[in-house]
Amino acid sequence: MNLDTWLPLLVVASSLLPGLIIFFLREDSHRLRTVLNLAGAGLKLLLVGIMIWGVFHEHVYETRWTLAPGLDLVLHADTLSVLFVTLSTVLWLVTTIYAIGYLENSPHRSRFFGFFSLCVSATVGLALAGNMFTFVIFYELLTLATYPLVAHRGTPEAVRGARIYLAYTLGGGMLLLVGTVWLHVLAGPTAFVEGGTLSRLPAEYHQQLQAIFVLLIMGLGVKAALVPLHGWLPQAMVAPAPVSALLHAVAVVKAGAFGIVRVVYDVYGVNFADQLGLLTALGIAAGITIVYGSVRALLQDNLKKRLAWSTVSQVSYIALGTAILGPVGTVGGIVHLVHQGIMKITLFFAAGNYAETLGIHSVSEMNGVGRRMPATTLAFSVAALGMIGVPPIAGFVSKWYLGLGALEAGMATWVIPVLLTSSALNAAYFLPILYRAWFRDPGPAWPAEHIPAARLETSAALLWPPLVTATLALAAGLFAAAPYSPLEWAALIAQREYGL
Amino acid sequence: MNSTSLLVFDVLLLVSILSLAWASLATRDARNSVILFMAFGLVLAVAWSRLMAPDVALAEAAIGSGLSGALLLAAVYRSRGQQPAAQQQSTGEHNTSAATVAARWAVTLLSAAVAGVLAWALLHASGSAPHDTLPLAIAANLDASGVSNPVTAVLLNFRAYDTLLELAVLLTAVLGIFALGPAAAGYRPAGPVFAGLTRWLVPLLILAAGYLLWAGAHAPGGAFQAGATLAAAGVVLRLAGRQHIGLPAGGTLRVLIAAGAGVFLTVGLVLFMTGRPFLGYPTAWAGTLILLIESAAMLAIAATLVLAFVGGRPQAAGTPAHTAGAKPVPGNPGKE
Amino acid sequence: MTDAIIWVVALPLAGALAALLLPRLATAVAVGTAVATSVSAAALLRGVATQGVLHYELGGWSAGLGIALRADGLSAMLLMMTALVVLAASIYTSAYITAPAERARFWPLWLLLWTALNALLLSGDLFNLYVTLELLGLSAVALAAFGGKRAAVAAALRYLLVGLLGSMMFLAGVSLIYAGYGTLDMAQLAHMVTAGPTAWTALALMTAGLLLKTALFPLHFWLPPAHASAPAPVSAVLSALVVKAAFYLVLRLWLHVFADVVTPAAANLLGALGAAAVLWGSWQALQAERLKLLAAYSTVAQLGYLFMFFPLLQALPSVTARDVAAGGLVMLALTHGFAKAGLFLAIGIIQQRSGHDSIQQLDGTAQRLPATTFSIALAGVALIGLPPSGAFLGKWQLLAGAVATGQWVWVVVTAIGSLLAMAYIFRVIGHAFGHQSYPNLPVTVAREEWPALLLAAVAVLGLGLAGAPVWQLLEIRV
Amino acid sequence: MLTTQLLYGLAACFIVALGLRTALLHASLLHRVIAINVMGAGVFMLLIAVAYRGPGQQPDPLPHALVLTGIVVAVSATALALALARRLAAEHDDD
Repeated sequence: MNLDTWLPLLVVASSLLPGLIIFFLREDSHRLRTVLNLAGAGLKLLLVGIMIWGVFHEHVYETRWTLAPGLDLVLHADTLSVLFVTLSTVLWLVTTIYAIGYLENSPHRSRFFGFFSLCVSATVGLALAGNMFTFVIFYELLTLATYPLVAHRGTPEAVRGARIYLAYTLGGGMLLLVGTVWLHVLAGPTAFVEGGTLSRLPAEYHQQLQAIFVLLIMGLGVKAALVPLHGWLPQAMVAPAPVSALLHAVAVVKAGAFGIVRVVYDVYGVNFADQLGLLTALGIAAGITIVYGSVRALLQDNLKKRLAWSTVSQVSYIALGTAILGPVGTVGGIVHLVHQGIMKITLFFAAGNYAETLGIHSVSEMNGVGRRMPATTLAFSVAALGMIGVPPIAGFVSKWYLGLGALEAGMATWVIPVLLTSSALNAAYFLPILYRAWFRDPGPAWPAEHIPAARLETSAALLWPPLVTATLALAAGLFAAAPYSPLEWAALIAQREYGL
Repeated sequence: MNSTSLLVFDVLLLVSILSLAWASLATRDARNSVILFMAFGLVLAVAWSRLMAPDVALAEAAIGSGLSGALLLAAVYRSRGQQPAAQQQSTGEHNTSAATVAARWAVTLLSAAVAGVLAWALLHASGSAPHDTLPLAIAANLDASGVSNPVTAVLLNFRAYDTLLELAVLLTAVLGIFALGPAAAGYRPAGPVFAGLTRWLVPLLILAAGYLLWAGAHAPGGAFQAGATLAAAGVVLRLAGRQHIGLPAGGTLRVLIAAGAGVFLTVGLVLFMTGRPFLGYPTAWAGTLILLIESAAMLAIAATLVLAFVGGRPQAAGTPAHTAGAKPVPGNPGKE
Repeated sequence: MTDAIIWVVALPLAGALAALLLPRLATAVAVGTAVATSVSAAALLRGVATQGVLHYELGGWSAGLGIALRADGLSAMLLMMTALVVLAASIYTSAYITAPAERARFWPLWLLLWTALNALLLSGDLFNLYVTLELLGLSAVALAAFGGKRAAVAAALRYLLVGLLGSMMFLAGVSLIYAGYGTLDMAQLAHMVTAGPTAWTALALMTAGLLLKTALFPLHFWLPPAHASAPAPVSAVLSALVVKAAFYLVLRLWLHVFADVVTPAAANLLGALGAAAVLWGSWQALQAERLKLLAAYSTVAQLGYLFMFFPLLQALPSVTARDVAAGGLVMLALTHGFAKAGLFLAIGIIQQRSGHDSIQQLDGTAQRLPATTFSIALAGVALIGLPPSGAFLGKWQLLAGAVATGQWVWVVVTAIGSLLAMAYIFRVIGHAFGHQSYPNLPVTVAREEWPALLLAAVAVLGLGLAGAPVWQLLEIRV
Repeated sequence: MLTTQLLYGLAACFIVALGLRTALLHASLLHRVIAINVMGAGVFMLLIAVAYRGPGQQPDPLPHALVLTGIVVAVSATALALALARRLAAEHDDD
């Protein structure tokens, strides 16, 4: 049983199998379900550890399975995929613990955790995809796995939000499919190769390649919430907190951004893409989204909606990073993929805690929450400051590299202003929350205090996850230069992409 | 009969066939339409014998016009009993709104086009010399087929599989009719003249069926024609007021209607399991096997066609059939 | 292995007769026959895979004189699909129809339908195809009218008349072929047929007859009422198999027998009708009030996709490209067979539990039957053509073929069709999320829910992930 | 001889067209069933005409067998159609 061919499959299966078993579990077998979940998460973490070590030492892991002539399902572990797999695995473990706490006595839990595991398997599969065909398969699977999670609560708004989410993502999926088929007809099965493969095609195809690029980016842009295609994201806020955390920090949104990174670097090749003038177009779209998202976030009173709009803008940093030609810009974009994930999940955990413990849903109700729930609010503050770009938290590192990259690539004239305005806007919609939470006196009573203030401010399973991810965000910033840190790994990716 | 007088005969025959067909389809009254259709069938039988196809002529007369006509007439009388005659006449021919006129023209043009294309292809197809590969092959293998009548040889030996499936079609039809509901009510007992006629006619039909079955091996005839004749006897009995036409009830009836396909399949499988090709009779036994299959098929076909005329699951003997529209039958338990 | 070619037809016929003669044991006989026939179908598939095309001359007479049965890759795969679908539906029916009198009347017709399907898929003789088409039509009508509800009988009657008209036109075509070429065996015809008035007219007539039976748009009006009012297992078999058998004949005639007679214009016409069927069927499915009508219109649409392959197969330059596209076509047909059968069986469970199948009032029942709703969702995924279903591979080849031959209209139609399919499938699944009480165990009615779930699972996971052999099997041709 | 085969062939085409026209057009079920039977008769005439080899000669027996099978299939289909119609009419009265 040589590990090289089976490891990627095992990584995907380690969450798929528990998920399928959980589906058929009896509703009241809580202990077995928790054991299965945590065992799956733990096993996946172990396997990913082995994979990180292997890929670092130029070891090739690949599972190949022919579905049809010319169409192979390929799971291939390279530097970029390992980064995203690690992010998903760590955050899935944390979110599972959080979800177990969050859904303490609510119905349909077998169904929830079943689809929850399917969703992570799809994300990990998408990360490990070795060619565009496999990527499209897992991209659509992700949509199917997340739809029931968004509609989990069953309220009319939940079903409506889920339907909008579905319309956007399946429509995007169709565009991506047509683009991929067209690419497949032109250039044969397009595997992800560092440095891209399409530059070898003859010149008369360039026009078609541009059209294909537009199709692919629109298909991926739906999930990466680029401006015209972002409508579903605020609507999907009706989902329970762990789902919004998982969707917005790890699974769906990142899948889109990751797809854009793959298409630009490993399909077209960044130089060929620039030669076709695609990068500037992408950069403009990202820039608009960054500013527009931040502006809309300002106007939202509902906490989760504000965080959702903040995600719309933050994810486009990654697209911006890919649009900046040059290794430093790439490092900035890719490392933000991890940093944004860690910070945003902390914010959503905190928002979930506020809602679950004190029934707080909007910013105006957050006066003096810091005194009642100091730990959660501390985590919230660390993440919020990180999002603004305050050193030494992770957000600062990625924004720094993005700025540096823009300077180096001579695109500073418009990238730096975008970064600055967006940081200012971030501050504009995060700092008032912090001020309100720490320096305002709390109102007479909390809207709906479900969990009384005992030794811990809220149940353990709800409290620890945000604290863990907050320390991760801090560590990613402080120990950015340490080996195996997200920054070092992003540098390794950039180094291999540019063939330095 | 030199060729010109033959031609005149053909033209007359075809003109009468076409006019009968046209009349049958054009009349508004259902009863006339059925009667004209039966006449069309009979004249058609004359045409088949003119074209040297006696087997088909027999079948056309017995099944094509005889039994189909009986089924159609029974349907007409049954539905006439329920709906007033006027409503029964509202056929598409008569409301002259623009849409139906246009539709009628479109359909006429479409049918004319189909006829034209068919004729054009036929002209082209019969242009070359007629292809005789198959007739010669049949003639060559005739003596190995166990019968001397080539049509029966093709039906029961060379293309036996077709006939097996065709018996399955008959079985499906009768099972479908059974699944739809109980049988329709019977008819009033026959008056003296009709009763006298049946006393003569039924034994004659049974005798003729037996002869046709036997003759099928070497002359026009065979299981289908014999079965149809036997069915005609059954229909006459049914019309004479006998409720259950001597048909067994329950289990034995099931055996009877399954006999045709059953015997055929068993013979085929037995041969298949003893190493011969499926439905490949050994030449020595071919004649007897074909006769065995044909007699079972005759019984099944007769039972099926009569049950189709009865129109539903036969009631257990003795219980009066509940009236479904037709005139009620004074409960006379079948005397036969 | 070649014996299997006879058992596959003889067993269901023998089973039908046995079920007729032993009414009380009908269910046991039927399920037993179903298992036995499935085993022989599997043996046939393995035989074809190992020894290539299986050829059997019935009665020992040579193909021209007698009738030849032929099993190549395409027919063996469809036979296997038919066997699995009918086996699952038979197990389902053993719990769905419980009254002994009804059972005794149901099973013989059911097995006769199966005999017709298997005989049609194996027959190599044109007139024999006419007889199998009639047997198929009559048994399908008898089953569609089973239960005798007014709507079912009226729809079955129209289905019968349309079927008869179709068969008559098919027979006219067969007569022309015999007049022109003197033989009825398809293999011989394939070598003799040359482009000319006889061949064109015969093909046109036969195709017109078969299009009536496949219910391709504008000739589809009879299908929705017939499939929607029939009992659940019957509509499953009607939609998944009966309509597809007639399509198989069109495929056999156009690709193998009349290959060089077919003109691009004719293929494009079929493709255009297919495209219209996709759009019309999907749109009607979206408007459907009842689940069964939705499923029936979805059949009309899915058959449209299959017909859209014809212009591609005509225009694709290289043989390999054509084989890959033909593989996509077969994959789409197989997946639709399994998925649609699973969908109809699941709808049958809902209809039995709640007494109606209207989509608006679906909330309560959908949540109390989680396994059934999951089967509908899985079948829906396969009908839309989302990964990991076999239909995804099929649609991929359809799109690839269209792009390669520059016929962009099929790409646009497929995209719109898929989006409409997403709309009408997820309109139904949306009802599965609510606050109704949730049973402890997902599977409530085992003998009915497992067949539906397994059929849908085969369509999604089975054909989706293990679909590669379809292409290898398709290489084995007459 | 050729003229007879052709004569009957063309007559057959006309009968098929006649049957098709009425089958597509008529509202009453009975007329449509008769029309389909007439159309069938037309196709059978086509087959028998093809089989004809002259006034005295032995004709080709194969089409005769096919027509025989066709006639039996047609009558079983007619029987089922009329039974369905009867059940429909009966259903109509009960409800």
